[in-house]
Amino acid sequence: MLAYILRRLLQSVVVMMVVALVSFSLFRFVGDPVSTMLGQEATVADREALRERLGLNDPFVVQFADFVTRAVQGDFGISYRLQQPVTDLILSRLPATLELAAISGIFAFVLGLGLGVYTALKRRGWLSNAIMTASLIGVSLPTFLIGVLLIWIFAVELQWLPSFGRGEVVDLGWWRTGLLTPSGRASLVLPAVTLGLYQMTLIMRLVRAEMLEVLRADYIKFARARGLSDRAVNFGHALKNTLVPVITITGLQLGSIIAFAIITETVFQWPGVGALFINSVQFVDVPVMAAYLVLIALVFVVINLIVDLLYYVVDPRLRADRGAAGH
Amino acid sequence: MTFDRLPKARRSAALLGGAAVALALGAASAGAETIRWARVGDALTLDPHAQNEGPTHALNHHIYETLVGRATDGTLTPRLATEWGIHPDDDTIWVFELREGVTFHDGTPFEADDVVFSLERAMAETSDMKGLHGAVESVEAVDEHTVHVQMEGPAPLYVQNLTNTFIMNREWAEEHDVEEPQDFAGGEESYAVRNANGTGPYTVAERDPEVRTVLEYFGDHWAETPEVSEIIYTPIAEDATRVAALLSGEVDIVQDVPVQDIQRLQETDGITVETGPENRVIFFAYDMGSDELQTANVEGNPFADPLVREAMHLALDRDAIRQVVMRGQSLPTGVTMPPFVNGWTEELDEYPQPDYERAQELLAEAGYPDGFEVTLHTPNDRYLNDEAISQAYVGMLDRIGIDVNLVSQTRSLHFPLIQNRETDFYLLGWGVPTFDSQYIFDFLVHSTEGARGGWNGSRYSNPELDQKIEALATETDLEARNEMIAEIWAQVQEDRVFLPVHNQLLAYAMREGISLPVHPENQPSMTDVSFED
Amino acid sequence: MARTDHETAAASTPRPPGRLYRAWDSDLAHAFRTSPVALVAGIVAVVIILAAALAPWIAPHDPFDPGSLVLMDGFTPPMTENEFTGNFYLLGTDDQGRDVFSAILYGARLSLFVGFSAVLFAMVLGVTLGLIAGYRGGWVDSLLMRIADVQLTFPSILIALLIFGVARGFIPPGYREAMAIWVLIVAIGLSDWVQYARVVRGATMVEKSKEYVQAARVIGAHPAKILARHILPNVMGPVLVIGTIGLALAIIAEATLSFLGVGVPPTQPSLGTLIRIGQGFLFSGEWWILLFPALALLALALSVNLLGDWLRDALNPRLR
Amino acid sequence: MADALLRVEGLTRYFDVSKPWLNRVIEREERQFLTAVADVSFEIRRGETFALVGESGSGKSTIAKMIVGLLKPSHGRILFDDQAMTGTDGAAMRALRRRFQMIFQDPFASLNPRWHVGDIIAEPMVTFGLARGAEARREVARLLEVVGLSGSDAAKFPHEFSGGQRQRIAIARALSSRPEFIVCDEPTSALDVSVQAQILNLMRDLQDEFGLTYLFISHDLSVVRHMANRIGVLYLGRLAELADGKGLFTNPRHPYSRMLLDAVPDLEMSGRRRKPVEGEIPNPIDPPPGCAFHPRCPYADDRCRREIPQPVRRDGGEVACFGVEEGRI
Amino acid sequence: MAEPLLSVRDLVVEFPTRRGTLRAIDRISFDIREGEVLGMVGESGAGKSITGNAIIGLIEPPGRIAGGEILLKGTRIDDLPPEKMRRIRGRRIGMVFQDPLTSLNPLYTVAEQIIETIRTHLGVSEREARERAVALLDRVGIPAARRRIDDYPHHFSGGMRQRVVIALALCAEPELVIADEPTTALDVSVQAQIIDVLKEICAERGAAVMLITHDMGVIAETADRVAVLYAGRMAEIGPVRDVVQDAEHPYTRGLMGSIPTLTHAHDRLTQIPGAMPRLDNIPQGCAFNPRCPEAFDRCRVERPDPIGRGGGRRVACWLYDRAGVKEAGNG
Repeated sequence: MLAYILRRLLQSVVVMMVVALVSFSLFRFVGDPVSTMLGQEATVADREALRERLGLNDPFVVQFADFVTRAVQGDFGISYRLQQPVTDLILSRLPATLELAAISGIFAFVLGLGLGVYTALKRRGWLSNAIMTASLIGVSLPTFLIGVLLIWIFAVELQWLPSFGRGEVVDLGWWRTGLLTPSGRASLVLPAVTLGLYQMTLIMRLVRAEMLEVLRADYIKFARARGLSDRAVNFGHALKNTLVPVITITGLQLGSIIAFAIITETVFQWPGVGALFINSVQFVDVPVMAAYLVLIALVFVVINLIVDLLYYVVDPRLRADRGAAGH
Repeated sequence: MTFDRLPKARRSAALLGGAAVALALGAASAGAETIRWARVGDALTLDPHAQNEGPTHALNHHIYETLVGRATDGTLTPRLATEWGIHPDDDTIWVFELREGVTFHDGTPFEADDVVFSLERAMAETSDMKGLHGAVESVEAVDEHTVHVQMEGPAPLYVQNLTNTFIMNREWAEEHDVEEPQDFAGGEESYAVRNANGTGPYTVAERDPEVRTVLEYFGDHWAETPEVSEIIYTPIAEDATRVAALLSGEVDIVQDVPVQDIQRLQETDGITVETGPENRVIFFAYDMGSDELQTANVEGNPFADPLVREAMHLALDRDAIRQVVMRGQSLPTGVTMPPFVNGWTEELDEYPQPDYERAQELLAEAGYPDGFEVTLHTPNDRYLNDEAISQAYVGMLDRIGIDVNLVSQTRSLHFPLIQNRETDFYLLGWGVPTFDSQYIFDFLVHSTEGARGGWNGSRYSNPELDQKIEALATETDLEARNEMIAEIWAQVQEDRVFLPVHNQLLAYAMREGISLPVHPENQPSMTDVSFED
Repeated sequence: MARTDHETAAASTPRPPGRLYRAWDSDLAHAFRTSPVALVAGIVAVVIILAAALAPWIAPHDPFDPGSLVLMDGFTPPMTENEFTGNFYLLGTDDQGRDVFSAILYGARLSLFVGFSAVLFAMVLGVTLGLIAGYRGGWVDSLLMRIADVQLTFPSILIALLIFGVARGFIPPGYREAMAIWVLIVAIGLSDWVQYARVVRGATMVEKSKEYVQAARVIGAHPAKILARHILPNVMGPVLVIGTIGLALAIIAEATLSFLGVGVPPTQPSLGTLIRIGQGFLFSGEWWILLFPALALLALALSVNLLGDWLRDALNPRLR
Repeated sequence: MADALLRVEGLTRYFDVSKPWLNRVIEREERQFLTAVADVSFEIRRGETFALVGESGSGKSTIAKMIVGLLKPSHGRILFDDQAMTGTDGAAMRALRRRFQMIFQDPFASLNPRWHVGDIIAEPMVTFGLARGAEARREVARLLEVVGLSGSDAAKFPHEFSGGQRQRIAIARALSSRPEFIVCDEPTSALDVSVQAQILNLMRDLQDEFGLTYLFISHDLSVVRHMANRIGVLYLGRLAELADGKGLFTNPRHPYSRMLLDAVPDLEMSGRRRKPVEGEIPNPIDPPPGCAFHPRCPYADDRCRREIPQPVRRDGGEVACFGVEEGRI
Repeated sequence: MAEPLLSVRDLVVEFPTRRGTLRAIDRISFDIREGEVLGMVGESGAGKSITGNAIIGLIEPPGRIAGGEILLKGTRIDDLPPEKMRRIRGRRIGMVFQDPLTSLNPLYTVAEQIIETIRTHLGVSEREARERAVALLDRVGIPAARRRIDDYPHHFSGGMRQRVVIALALCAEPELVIADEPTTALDVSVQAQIIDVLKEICAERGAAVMLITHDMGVIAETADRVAVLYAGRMAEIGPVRDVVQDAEHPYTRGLMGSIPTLTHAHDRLTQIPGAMPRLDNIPQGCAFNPRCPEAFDRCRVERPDPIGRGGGRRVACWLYDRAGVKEAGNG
């Protein structure tokens, strides 16, 4: 177990280094930060001087080494655009993204699980088919369009929900939450649905497919043959076994929720790290972009680790500690 | 069923229950109004000298003040300076008489020393404003309310450069270690980025960059009390979302209204739109100086041929662009200069009607009967409908046989192409903060050398003209100077250095009952907001 | 048709059924014929794909030819004559005076081209690497799968964005426009190969241990031949399913990238670009500029998704 | 011996089943090896059927795979017609490969479902360049008839055939390179008894017709009894007993052989009361010390628990048992 | 004679497919008496397992019972509502499946699975259910049952798992156990152990066993009576000794002859030509007629129903029809 975690951690470090390297080397191509940092009156000499100050003229290796050295200390430098320490910026934006991701993740998981189980158990029902077809609409339109359409319907026409922002927020230490105010919760609805719709569809389909497989397993048949109630068979046995593979995929989905938040946050002006990233891309705010990518990688790595551990908890077959060998 | 979507305005929530309610209560609310103001982007920093950029200045104008201001008609207005002028004895010195009885938000009185400090700070190496103060040699406080600015030579228009140079408090800056604008290489955040101590009409109550900024009226401000007592400023990047926020009543004023939505918004009950020209001209430019183009499929440089340039002018249907692409929200022009600018004349502003046949003849005459191929670079997120304008022109050029590849990209990729001379043909918009033609000549017309010609992507080089441009800087005889400007423009127009398209119209949409005039530099002040019954 | 009689006559004499007939009579084809959802989705997909493929012949205008556009035709509502030019357009025109109907056909053509190519690219890459990883095992497998892990760390949209950035750096300025569409294909394809590789790797590991592969190894067949001739045909089922759904995803991904400001040139709009442009007219009254392309994309993606879905179930013997 | 077609000498194969390196370091575990085959020697004479019997984990399939080259031995040699098969490569190996073939257990998995039957059967002959084109098609048709199918079946796909027919196709494929030696890995264990009889009869007929030599691997003693001239009994990777067909069934020497015979259900209903078999096969990763069978052996003594018995010649066969060696059994 | 424990009358099971409806079971009738072991043999596809599944009401849809009836102690159970049928499954009819590796839910301990089953049917306390489970595991031969009961299935070897499965099938004390190929997946040396355990424990508790297998040897050793199925139809049923040693149906005879034996080596095995027909291609008349060495015209036209042969034997073959054209065999 310990070895397992250690191995995953080692792997994670390698992954993080690769991600850092890849993302860092890519920034040279997204544009010239200097030209956007200076006003239009700036001269060639001004630009050159700024370039020099920023160390952009240093050899790549030096820049990268510098970046990594500071990054491991949690220092990603100063945002070119907003002139604040990137770490602070990201930390202040992270709660918004995490809350959005968490809520839409929960939305996607709960609904996906419920509908997936339903459509698996009632495979031939018309309602199942309707759900299956309708859910595909969520993956057949680009997220940004879904977001805009939701705004149009629920904010402009019906005026039920806010069209942008987080509503009123409450500071809990450094964590700024919108979950504690009615407007904060209302503001969360549309973005969370937009973001979660795609994942919900994936999870629902996955749950359905896995559940159908599991329902055909011998142990399910045997459970029925023992006269266990449908409830016990479907939910006690089938669902639990379905969850094992679903956990892995769902975990990965959570990671991509955070990444896909880029689009949702842009559409809903949600003050999270995704919107920060997109603004940074436009401005070639390299420190923020680098930090964001490393953060995303970190989130993925952490989620992967948690998923692996969950796997361990759920599936006794992986707990080799009690060893089949002895018997 | 309507959900309470307005709690953001905590301090005056009652007033915001609905515009109708507020209006019904009438003028009783004057002086205690909250305005929820949205535009596409946020101010990047509160440090007034760190970024020379429109939205940043626009917000800072509410917090800090400049010596002179710019009225919505483009004229200079007194702010912290009540009077200014060139020293009667020395035409290299500018004299500023300062307003008395002004205090900073922390209560410190405003003095000449603060001006000296602020101008010096704006000239610092890490300042983004230093380009506007390149001709300043030194600044001196003559007495508590008089400042002398010593120029390197005669600088008749220097005061025009001051409309965005904000005045800070020396003690406050020293106390917080922000005597100079932040150096990015430093690795530490500067205190001035998120904190401010100005003399402006509003103080910063809350600042969450790119999310929300709350400004409250500064009771000790010297000027008349504005009707708006609180500003909630929210950037909303997405066009559709921003318009939606206004339609759903979540904001009161929306800047940067997409042109296609203007008409519809005007027709919407409860919403008004105010439009006005921006001090910015949109034009195409081409590399007419190089021997070879980088992207053309023909040898030599077709743009170097005046006949080709003329043909291209004749192919541009500005009225159609105005009509369709800009939905009427532009002023087509024949000169690369907004009407506010000193040097603008109606004659220059005239533009030819498109004549595709003639254009084709000209091309054939120039030796390109079958046209040629070239790449046009356009930004897609900088000016109103920038991409669509370029696209429309691509279609028009196609009609005379010039086959254009359109490359549309974000501003951070587009502008370096011009600065680094990596594009043959591009779209650019040029704002003129000094409201004088010299600013245009310096950056766009003068050959690239030293501080001049930085944006001369046309590679236009006319030594004679260069000399005249340089002379403009020191010519104090305004009449003679204006004559020179006219001469330069005549040459520029004759050589067709640019292919001007139009001046943008700005549009501010707001809920009915509010009025806010359009500011030519797109820097509206909420002190100008008035509420009607 | 006149041939019917002849065919009936031929069918009455016993002869080995032809390939076509066998395909028609196969369980898969039957399942397809009897599933209303699959049938409708199939017809819709075929109609759109055909219409897109034949766009140059059936579209009334060429929206990719900027010279043929009349700016004054802009914003003509559907089924109405333009107030200035008097031109008539079935689905109206957009802000450039482009015929929306033609633009949809051409846009769908481009989207499908990008989608198909990206899927093909991802498929070839993923299947090849998956086959090698699954067959060779050992360190080759570990290496490839770790690369896949790292790649999974980055969500596809980010990868595509980054590839775009790189391409911009590497491709000389004069060629960038011409290459844009290929860059897009590579970007979408590269962000997508992992799932093919994983599926194929798993299936290959299963097939590899099957006895027909061992039989080929016993006679000393070359591994490349075993992979290509024996294993590949047997792992293609799930690959095709992923490919089908991948096609829908690629088309959507292209639209999303276009929203983020990278994508095909605006003078040659894909379906996604049309939507991105049309989105700006949601509140301006020109609803047709958004509605029709969005409906076209929805119909295309939905039908392809439904087909993929159906194929997944139909190919799963355990769900029969 | 001159007439030995295949000789196996000291054949050993282990698999590395260790945990990953880091786990071993932290949990302080040794590397673990699973010894699937340990020091097995036998020879197969030209024209005979040699059978290997054993339960799961006995190593019989591993031996088969090593002989046909699907696995490399860890130690030991395999000589085919006196040519070493390990370490031989290129043309010589190719020539050798043509001479042996394999028939697999699962007729559903051993035929590529995407190939026409004709292509499946032709593959070995095409690979070895024995025939191609029309000639190959004729040969395929002939082979199909040889195994009792029709020449026109070549155009069909495997799924159109029943299990028994598929096994016939597999046999036709095995014959297509005109081999001398065929390894049959449980060829009938997936078939129904009536079909099994057909296949076993067919294999016998083919053996007579083509002078084939079989290595016949099975867990079913009655099938082995029916087919084999000589039999090797495997237990946990080692040869327990090597005997001729009759001898093993009339007079089994090794206690494990006896036990296996006892476990076969009595179809004759002779009323013989079988001795209940004790215990299960130990985990091959962690086999018992000494004779691997000792925990289940009623005759085991201290020596059996300590030492590994080596094969000893008895009655023309070999037995690896101290009990037999010492005359206790 | 006392009422049989289980009585299957003219059972028909059909599977609709697009090419028509397949009759997997075609008018099968048999009884199981209390406490007896009925063997059911046949080759794959003969319908053995479907019969077992039909009895406990677990035919996979779209398959369905299309005719006949199943009576448990005189009460029809084939048309019971699902909930009532559920109460019979496990409680009155237990079931053992072929593969012990997949029959147990890998995510639950053995204890959890047994206790769940006991408590579902027997309304006893958790503690008592656990005690019963331990006792049962002990009885089926799990060493150190009290300790091992909290292990997960993967901690057990194949043979041990099958013992657990048997314990599960028996834990609610059913009157009938249907064992579907219980030893096929096991090693030879373990097979006998499992059969012994199953037989003994059922005998102890007076439970009848329906033993489904393709292995005639197992039947010969274990069953009291044996039913031979062919292509979904009953070919022959009778006391095991009679059927094994003196088969009457030509198919049974061929089947017995094709089994190699330990005692003497034949040069060739008797073989039945051809293969069992697919369900969509069952010949007219007797399903066996194309392969039957003794088939005559009637066999190709008319389907024989089982004919009583005395001594509890019934054979579905026209050879034994007294009214038939040809008097043959030993009738």
